[in-house]
Amino acid sequence: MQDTSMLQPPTLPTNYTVKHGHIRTSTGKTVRTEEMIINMGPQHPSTHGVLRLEIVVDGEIIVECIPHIGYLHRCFEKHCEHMTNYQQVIPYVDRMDYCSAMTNEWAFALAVERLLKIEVPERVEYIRVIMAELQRIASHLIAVGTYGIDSGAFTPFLYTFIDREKILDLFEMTCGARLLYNYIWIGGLSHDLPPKFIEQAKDFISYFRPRIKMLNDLLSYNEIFVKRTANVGVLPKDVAINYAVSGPQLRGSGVNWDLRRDDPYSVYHKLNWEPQIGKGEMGTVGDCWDRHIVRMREMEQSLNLVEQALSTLPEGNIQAAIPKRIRPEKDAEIYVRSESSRGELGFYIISDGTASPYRVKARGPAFVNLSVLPEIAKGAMIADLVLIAGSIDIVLGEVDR
Amino acid sequence: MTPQEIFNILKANFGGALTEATISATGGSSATGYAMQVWIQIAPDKLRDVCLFLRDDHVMQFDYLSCLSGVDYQNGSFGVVYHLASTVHKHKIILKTLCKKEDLRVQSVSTVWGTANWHEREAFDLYGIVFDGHPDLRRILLPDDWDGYPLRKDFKVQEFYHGIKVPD
Amino acid sequence: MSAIAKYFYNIFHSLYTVVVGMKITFPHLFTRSATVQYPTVKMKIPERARNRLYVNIDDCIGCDQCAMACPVDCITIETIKSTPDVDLGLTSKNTKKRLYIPRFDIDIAKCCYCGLCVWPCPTECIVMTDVYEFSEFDRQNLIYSFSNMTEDEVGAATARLKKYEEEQAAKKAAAKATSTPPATGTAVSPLPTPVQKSEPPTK
Amino acid sequence: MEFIQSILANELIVAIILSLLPLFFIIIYALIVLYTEMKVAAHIQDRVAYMRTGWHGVLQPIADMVKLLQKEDIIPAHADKLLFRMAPFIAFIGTYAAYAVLPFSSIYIGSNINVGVFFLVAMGSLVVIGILMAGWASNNKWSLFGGVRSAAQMVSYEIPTALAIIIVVMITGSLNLQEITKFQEGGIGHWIVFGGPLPWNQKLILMPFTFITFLIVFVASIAEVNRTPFDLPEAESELVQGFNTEYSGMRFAMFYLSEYANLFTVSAVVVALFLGGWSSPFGTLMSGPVWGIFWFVLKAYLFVFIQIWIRWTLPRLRVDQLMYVSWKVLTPWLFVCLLAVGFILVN
Repeated sequence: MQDTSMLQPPTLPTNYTVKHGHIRTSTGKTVRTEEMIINMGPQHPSTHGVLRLEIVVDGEIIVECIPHIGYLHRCFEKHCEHMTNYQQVIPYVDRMDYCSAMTNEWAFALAVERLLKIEVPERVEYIRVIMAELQRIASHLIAVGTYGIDSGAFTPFLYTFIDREKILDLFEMTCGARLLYNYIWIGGLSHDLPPKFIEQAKDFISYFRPRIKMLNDLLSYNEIFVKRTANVGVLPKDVAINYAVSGPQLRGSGVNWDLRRDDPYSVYHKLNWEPQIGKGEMGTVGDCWDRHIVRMREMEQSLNLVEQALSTLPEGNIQAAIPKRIRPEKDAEIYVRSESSRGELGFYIISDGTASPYRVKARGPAFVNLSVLPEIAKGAMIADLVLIAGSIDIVLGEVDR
Repeated sequence: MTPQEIFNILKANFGGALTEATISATGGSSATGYAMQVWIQIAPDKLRDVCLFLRDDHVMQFDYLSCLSGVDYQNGSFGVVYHLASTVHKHKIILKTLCKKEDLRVQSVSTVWGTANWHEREAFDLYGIVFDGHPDLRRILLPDDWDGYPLRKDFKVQEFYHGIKVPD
Repeated sequence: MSAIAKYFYNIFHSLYTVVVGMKITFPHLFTRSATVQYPTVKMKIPERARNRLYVNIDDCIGCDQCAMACPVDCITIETIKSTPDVDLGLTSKNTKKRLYIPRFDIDIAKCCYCGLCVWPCPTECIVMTDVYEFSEFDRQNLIYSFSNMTEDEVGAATARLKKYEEEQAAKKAAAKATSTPPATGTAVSPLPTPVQKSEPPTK
Repeated sequence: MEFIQSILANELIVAIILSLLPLFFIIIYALIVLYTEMKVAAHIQDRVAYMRTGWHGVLQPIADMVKLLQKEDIIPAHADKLLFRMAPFIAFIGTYAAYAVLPFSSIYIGSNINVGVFFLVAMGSLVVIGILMAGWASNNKWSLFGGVRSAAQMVSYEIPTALAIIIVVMITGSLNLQEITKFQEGGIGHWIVFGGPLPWNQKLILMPFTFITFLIVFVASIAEVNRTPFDLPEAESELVQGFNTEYSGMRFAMFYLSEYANLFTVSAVVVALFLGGWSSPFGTLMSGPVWGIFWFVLKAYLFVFIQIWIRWTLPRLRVDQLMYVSWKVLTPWLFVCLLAVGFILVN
């Protein structure tokens, strides 16, 4: 007899007792009902990675949802402490949020540059803005594409990936890699822009603008999609701030908070752009539709940013400020936050005077955004839970680090 | 509001709880972002009242706990560092608490900020710092029956986990 | 809008958006496909592509810079000092070569293709080619060894080095009357806690 | 079918041949639709489907069928063995029985019973039982969800189909599908979609109502077949694969076949009722028994194409929205059409 311990239902770690109820059927007989515990994950088509949601379901309505994470934990912070110099941490930071590696690199490089008080040449700042905004578009394209699949429309996913391929070609032309670039180094960049980059980037911008409108018509304003996402998973403003949610999810709830403007870094103050906020056009403010439309409009904003940065790109040597030996002073510590495509990505670095960092704490936006899921998933249906988890746009590499 | 003013207001309200604020003359605030080497150190058992005050006081309104991280200072004491920010006034402050290695007990602030729930579970999981009053303190990243706290500097990886060789 | 008007609006709006959606997907039936039939048609790889590592062993002076720079430590190098009387020849950048390299292995299975090893190499002998099809059936074949010294060459080199060192030791023993070498090295002190008293931490 | 009877005296053999004839049609048709779905889906998404098996992937459906047949069909440990094995065949019976009354052409109809349409609706509900059995028997929470959802969906979409059939029967006056098609003979003007062969003054008033009924039946037929936007029972993104999660190999092939056969049945019903089954759109030109089959299959195939096209464009509805559409939108509108048609026909 095989060991049946594995067969009994998964016990909820918290002291949750399954409730029983009674329903009187039309023939007057009373029928005993019982809630069901279901494991959505870690291997499930729509949990965007190895996330396990243990949900207690009464019929289709979710009574309790407990996320279990840690299936992709690669001890990023322990690795950082064994690196022989700060530059070696950059490839590891890429692998945290593999969908938007450029913004991760920038966050870490920014933190170490502030630790060492290095001033980076103007040209490097502009190229970093171009690269990060292109990466933001590519990351939002993944988010929007997979969100289409979660709601059942398979085709937008492939349209978004065709567009994303064009951005990846731009990246591969510049730094040689398509997903994990190791391009932004501490104090500069690994390669300068190739000659054909500017012209090919301008082609992409003129190609992609009408594509956003097409995607909106196909998916965002489709009545079935609107019916599926409006008034679903409403995240009120104060709960969002209390849970330190950030990025499109926070802006979807109507909070005008964007680190590129509120904790300014690099040359964003020189370019004119406007953070997009959810206004609750199709339902209440802060529902799944708002988060989705904020991502779509942020892609347009990023296009404008890339266009402006390309037109005002100054000249200069991009490897002028790369330090030969990185040795921050003893007991120096700093926490620097920057706006990655999923939200506030912060690095808290403590250095002990040697070349390897003493402690690196990565504050991942997806990890914090996911912690609000149990709060907004109560009372939703299973089909909605899939959409709420999709609208939070989690990448498990960053949640588990 | 600069960290010095915040420290003075806190000193006025909480006196004893605050050990001191190391406002370093040399550190100074870098061009943007958090001032380096400027934090307020708070005794572990007075933490929750100070945090409640920081969040609810209309002058401060620190409603955004940006990051909570555990640190092992390797000389017998552990620290928990809170990076707070205010979405209203757009100012920032760093709080630190220290606790001895023997009794790693810190008051939990998960009732003050919701995000602290998962951050504290992570600090417990990787450092072993116990947060009193945390609704559901259990391991978040590592398997529940993993022994040892990996991010401690003196952590030795266990040889086998359920019979699976753990690579060193 | 009253409930009735909303009801009718819902119906016609959903019909309208369904038709709009279908009007968008229909022309795609006739657009060229964005995919490529892989083995027969290959995508063009840009010249900066970072794929497989290649080491030009003749230029390598065994300085170990790349092994230290590698975040995943997948490069292992062993060197044997050459005795002054032997001339190992010049690298392409005519720097003098002084080390034999019996073993230069890169475990490409562990490599994360970050390109950090290419940057510090003084003679630029380690480069990333654009070959991306190198999968193997056995993981051992993924450990590339670039050294071209045969077994007996290695034996000869070590023997010559040992003989040369004995001569040096004998010469040094003969001149033993000189002073003994000074003690060196200090232990790195662990990081102290932020001090209890309020004076700022020392720089 | 006197023609075949005259060749073979024995009654039993004739019955067997007649019952097997649609099976050959279904298998060939299923391979064609499998190929169309694969190619249409691919080209809508700017990619090309299989290009290696035969010219442009022509042999791929056969390859799929062979793969499914020779794959091992696993039965979950604690599944309800009997129900698990029977479910796919019950579902297939439900769809296959409908072929008995479909009027392929003027001389060929499985069995010319005069309650044809009523029989069709009855057989449609057998599929529900099959899916429910599959959902319950595979002892998997997801497939239980899939099964229960499909029961709710199919039952609530049979009401609009039945109501629409009443309207058509009111116009044509008979339940027999062959009569209904004969009633619509004579060119595109006579099709019921455009008001049927009535005098002009009645026809003009009738046109909007019959067109709305046609639209509603088309929507209800998509729901009947569990295709997007109503593919709740096998919603990939939530229920993994719905009721056929635990099925593999031969049984999965059976479900697959019954889904595609159902796709054709439902479009054929819509064609027979509203677009004049085997009558040619140009009146007498190209009409006749053999041409009849061509027109019938072509029109049904057109609807199958539209359903595939819809599948790769629209997202999926939620369960309660599904119910809302059926009970709050389709059924009330059909009552309106019913009253209107009744009123017009009376005077």
